[in-house]
Amino acid sequence: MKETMTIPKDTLLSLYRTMVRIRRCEEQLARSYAAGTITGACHTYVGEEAVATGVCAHLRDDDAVFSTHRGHGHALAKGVPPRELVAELFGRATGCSGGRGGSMHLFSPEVGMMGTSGIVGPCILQATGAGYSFQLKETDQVGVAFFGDGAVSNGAFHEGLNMATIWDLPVLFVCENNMYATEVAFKDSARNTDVAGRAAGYGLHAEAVDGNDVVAVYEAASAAVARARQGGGPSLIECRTYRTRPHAEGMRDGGYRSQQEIDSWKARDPITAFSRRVVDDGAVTAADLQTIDDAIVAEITEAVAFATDSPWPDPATVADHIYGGVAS
Amino acid sequence: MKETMTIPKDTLLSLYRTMVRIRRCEEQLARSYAAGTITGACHTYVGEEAVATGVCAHLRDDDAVFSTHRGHGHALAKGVPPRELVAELFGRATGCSGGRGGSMHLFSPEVGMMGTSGIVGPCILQATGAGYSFQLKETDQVGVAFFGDGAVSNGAFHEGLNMATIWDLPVLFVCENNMYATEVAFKDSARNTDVAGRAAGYGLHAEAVDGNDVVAVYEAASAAVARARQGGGPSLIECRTYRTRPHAEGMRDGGYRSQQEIDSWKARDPITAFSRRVVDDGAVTAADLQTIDDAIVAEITEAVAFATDSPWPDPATVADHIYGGVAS
Amino acid sequence: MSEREISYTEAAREALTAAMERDPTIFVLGEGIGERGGNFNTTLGLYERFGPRRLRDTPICERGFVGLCTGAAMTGTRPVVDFMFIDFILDSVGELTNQIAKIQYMSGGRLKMPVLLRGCVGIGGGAATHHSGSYYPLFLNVPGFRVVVPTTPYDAKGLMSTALRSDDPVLFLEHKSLLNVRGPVPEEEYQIPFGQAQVCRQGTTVTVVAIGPLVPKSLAACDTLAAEGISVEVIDPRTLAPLDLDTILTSVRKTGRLLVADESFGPCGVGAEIAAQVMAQGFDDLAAPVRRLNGVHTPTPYSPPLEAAVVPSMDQVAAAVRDLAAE
Amino acid sequence: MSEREISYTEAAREALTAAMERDPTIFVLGEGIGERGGNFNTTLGLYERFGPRRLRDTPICERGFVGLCTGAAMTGTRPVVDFMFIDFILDSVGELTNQIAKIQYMSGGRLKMPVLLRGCVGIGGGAATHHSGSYYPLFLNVPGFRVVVPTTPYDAKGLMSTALRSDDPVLFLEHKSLLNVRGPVPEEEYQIPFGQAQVCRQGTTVTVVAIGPLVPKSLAACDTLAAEGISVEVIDPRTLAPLDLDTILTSVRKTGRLLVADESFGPCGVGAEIAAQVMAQGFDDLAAPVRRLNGVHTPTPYSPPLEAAVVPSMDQVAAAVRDLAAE
Ligand SMILES: Cc1ncc(C[n+]2csc(CCOP(=O)(O)OP(=O)(O)O)c2C)c(N)n1
Ligand SMILES: Cc1ncc(C[n+]2csc(CCOP(=O)(O)OP(=O)(O)O)c2C)c(N)n1
Ligand SMILES: [Mg+2]
Ligand SMILES: [Mg+2]
Repeated sequence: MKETMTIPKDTLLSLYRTMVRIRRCEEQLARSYAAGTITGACHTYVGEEAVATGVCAHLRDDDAVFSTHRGHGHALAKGVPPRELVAELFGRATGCSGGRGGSMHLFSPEVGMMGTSGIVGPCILQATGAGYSFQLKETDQVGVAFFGDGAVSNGAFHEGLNMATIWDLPVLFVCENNMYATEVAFKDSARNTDVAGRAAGYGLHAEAVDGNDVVAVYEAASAAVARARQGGGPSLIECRTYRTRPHAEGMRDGGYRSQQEIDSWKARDPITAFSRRVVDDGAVTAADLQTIDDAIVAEITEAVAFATDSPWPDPATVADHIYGGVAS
Repeated sequence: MKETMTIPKDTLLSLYRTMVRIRRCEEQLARSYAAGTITGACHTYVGEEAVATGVCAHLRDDDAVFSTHRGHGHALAKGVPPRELVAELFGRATGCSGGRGGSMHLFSPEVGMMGTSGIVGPCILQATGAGYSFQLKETDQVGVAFFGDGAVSNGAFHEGLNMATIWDLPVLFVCENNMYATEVAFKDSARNTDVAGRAAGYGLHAEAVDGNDVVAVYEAASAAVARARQGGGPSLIECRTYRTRPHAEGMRDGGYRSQQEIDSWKARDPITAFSRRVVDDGAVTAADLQTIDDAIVAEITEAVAFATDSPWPDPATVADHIYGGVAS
Repeated sequence: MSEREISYTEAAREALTAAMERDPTIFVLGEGIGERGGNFNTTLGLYERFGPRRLRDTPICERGFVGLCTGAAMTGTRPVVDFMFIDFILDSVGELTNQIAKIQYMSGGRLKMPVLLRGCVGIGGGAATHHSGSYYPLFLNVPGFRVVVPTTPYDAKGLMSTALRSDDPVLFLEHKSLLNVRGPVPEEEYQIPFGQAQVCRQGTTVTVVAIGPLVPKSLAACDTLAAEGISVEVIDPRTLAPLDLDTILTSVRKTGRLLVADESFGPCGVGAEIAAQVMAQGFDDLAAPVRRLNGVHTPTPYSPPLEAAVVPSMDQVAAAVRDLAAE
Repeated sequence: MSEREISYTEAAREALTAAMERDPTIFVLGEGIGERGGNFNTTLGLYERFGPRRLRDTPICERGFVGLCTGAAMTGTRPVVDFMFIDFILDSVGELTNQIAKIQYMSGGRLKMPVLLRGCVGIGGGAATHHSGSYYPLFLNVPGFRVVVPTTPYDAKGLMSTALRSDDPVLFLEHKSLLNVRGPVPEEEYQIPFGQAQVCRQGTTVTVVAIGPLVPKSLAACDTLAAEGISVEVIDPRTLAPLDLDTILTSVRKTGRLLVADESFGPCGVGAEIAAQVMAQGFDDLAAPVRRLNGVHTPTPYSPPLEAAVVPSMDQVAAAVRDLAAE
């Protein structure tokens, strides 16, 4: 676990808040799924919170994030309020996608959450495209793709990294290497599982970090985002992490992986490790963290109430917005 | 240029014969194109003859070759008679694809020429699939893909190499790096143009050779094919070479590349270099080569006559063979 | 027919198992189809029996492994791609359209293309827009494919068995809502030929050609309609390519009225094709225009009330039949 | 209208040039569309004017750059993909169907998707099976696309101009045989709205809805047919999505007979959809069934006599019209 003393207290607390927000929200969604309140798939981010948190801490609302089936954490870290996420999974009109999307289609362009995708791969290309826009428009915005180890063996990885590199686009590729794609182990999908090493082969900046160490992610992302903003081109950060719940709610957890492996990663929980560390370092107090914990509990409780009380979308609107029409 | 003395005289003559056959046949096709006898596209292999020749020298009829838009050389090296190639480009019923294919769709499964493709990429995957068949059936056959530098930035390269590697398939990937895809330079399509180096990143055997040196190609392919036959898994050979004619007949040659560059590669002509070398080495005599030259001239003359005299396909057959039906 | 009842998925799996026993060149590719036995249990228990080479878990590279199957089929094996959700097929449309569909033709029949492509289609359960597609019109438009849409366990087994003997590429499309439906299925192997529709119920007033889940919905509407004096003939084409037009025309000769009920999209869809063919060959038999009932032409929304609004219901079938009977 | 005559390709390029002058967020991606000016001269001279960022030569990764365009369109630029041959679009069907077509909808209209996808379609010149496709039925079946098939230089310019102002994804499909056709084109910018068919010739006996190159072929058949006493009305829909059904229905009300002539495949094709819609809305106007004339449902062969055998000819149009008039 990296040193925390160089990071301002506010930032440390903010990192903590985001991680706890994701965790509590995910736990709630898992309960709601079990209760039948969520009808579609629900892939939680539990265990991986440090990644989205460490990266999105450097992003502005006008930076564009593109994500995956496992996108709740990215959405929350990018600034989607929990109530809009919960309402979306509850299928309500107040959800961030108006109930049209559910877990795998989260859209909040207002805060730069440009969508999660139920198909593996496209987010890599779309972030590259956002980078293309930003370079063409000569802004200092950044496109960011989050994706799993499963996407590494997909053609989109190859084509996206290559285009971002040759055109020096302001893009950050964040690979969440949690060692499995559904129940298929990454080591069975690739002979060489060193994602950062392979990415470097394209000619971009690439490094691997401990994805359960929010400070490590934060620092790597800091450099990468700054480089992108300054015209220094794309980077890839491989975050080695683990999901401690099943691939999706309702699925089995073991079988393809040992209980021992799961337990060993639970022991490296990113939130526990970080809170122990910042308190030990004397950067913050246990009371500071407790205040946040309490606020988040209240926030999630409110989010569920909000979602529960929200109206269903009107079936009469079901075919709206397929087309945008001609621009003026 | 590599030593030739370790290679039997018969083999040297056979390598020479294949290269000259390709060259003379291509020159003929270029003339026929200019004369309007060939209606579709025609991408010649002039300058790259050493690659197909050196690789296919190790292949049996039951090894499976998959190729590209620039596939005449592969077809001839794999054993398609020139008359069937010429007839195909002339659109005749006697062509290797019955006139249905033309230059970019050459099928001769009888000699293991499993098709050329007008679409960049698929041959890589199909050769991998042939490897899958051969492994499953526990034969010692090999699947071979020829493809250009242009295919390296395509997702098929990434997905195909990866699958062949993780499953240890008997496949040989031959990248013909001629530095351009149409008029786009490889260095503008990839920051890292070291194809062999990048391939090694997948975990397979990979090496780069002088693609204008038939002996170098021959030796690299010898090891790779033997490895594949023995269950040692896939290999990639990057052959650095150059096409000395335009991308396709009828297109401009310069503009995107300098005359000086073209001339410098013409000076390294694979046939001239090889014939000088084998004679210098004392492995064969100039008269041996002349005998072959004469035979090839006769062969190509006969091929054109055959094609010219061949019947057109019957339009009544135009919709035959779309379906094969249910196997018994 | 045996009285034993098993599920649609079990029935298809029985056919696959028998074929794999018989033919060592059959292998299955997909994500989680090995030890895990498939997201929908399509290969449950087969890994233990046939091992990793014949039940091969893949990386997430749909284009890649469809391309691999192309080359495999050309060299004497019979690949089965288990896409899980058929939506994942879309990254491989280039391989399908330009390679798989064309190679028998381009090689003048010297190469065969026995590739079976299977996956779960359709809307339901909040699967949302990336896991709810059907796509069969594409595979009808492109020459070279066989397209199979079984609706009963009996048909799932018999058509799967035929598909696994076919030398042509076959799309085997299993609607979500049918996977767990149970019905009588013989234990032994049998084949149902492609291109033979099933008349599921005889009637005289209106013909309904129903696709996939619209078959049970249409059948469910029949009794009410019968009570109203509307006698419905329900036809399940079972395969869309080849299409058994004769059975449809014979029915229309009797009823003079045809509804094509299909969850998938209307424009350039199956209903359009059937309507055009029936008009072309049975114009004088038609007492009213051929009508189409389709899912709403929109991406599939997630929220339950929105999802319900895009799928044709039994009530909508009944209403469409009533309207047609009254025309 | 100006008397100046330019080619179809030049006309489309004029619209593109004017739009790029006006709107700095437009950029073009493709292989050889930079300095080279495009395989079909679609971007000739533009690189010198707008530079490499706006005329971007790509690696051969169609899926990748279509995905890139998706993200670009979502973030405020207007990508144009120049596929050269539209066949190369197929590797990107996943990005098109699941992303480009759906994002406006999924975002409830908060994101726009102004992506223009252009390329050369159709059969001719021995291009053979990987360079001869049309594919528009796919993009009609999937909700979310605009599909444009101009036939004249005038329309190519006006429709390209509209396409470059559209917030929706547009397929702009240019038939090989039309690229060098010349015709009168005004110098100034103008837009032709999507969804407005053109009645190219008025007639009273038979209506022919012709797509792309079938428009000139149908027009060429008219005089002979007129001499035989058959008065043909020829309609060019110009855009297939949206489709101007009203113009077609109005014509059928007059003629009672409709032929849809289209080089692309019949099954689940444009003709099927038009036939089904015309039957549904104009059944009583029809004196005979709607007929379809399509290219042969086969991969495209290379050899000249085979190629000629799969493409609908002027004579076949005339014959089909004659048969229809006699029904
Ligand atoms: C193209 C495609 N193929 C298959 C799937 C089914 N699928 C959903 S998630 C998943 C595994 C993804 O693994 P990874 O990318 O490592 O992400 P993780 O779930 O581990 O976060 C698969 C195969 C899909 N969504 N898209
Ligand atoms: C998927 C696809 N995109 C574009 C093309 C058009 N095209 C034909 S050949 C070619 C260049 C291929 O370059 P390379 O792979 O290096 O082979 P070379 O021609 O140099 O032998 C291109 C872009 C194509 N055939 N397929
Ligand atoms: Mg993973
Ligand atoms: Mg090249």
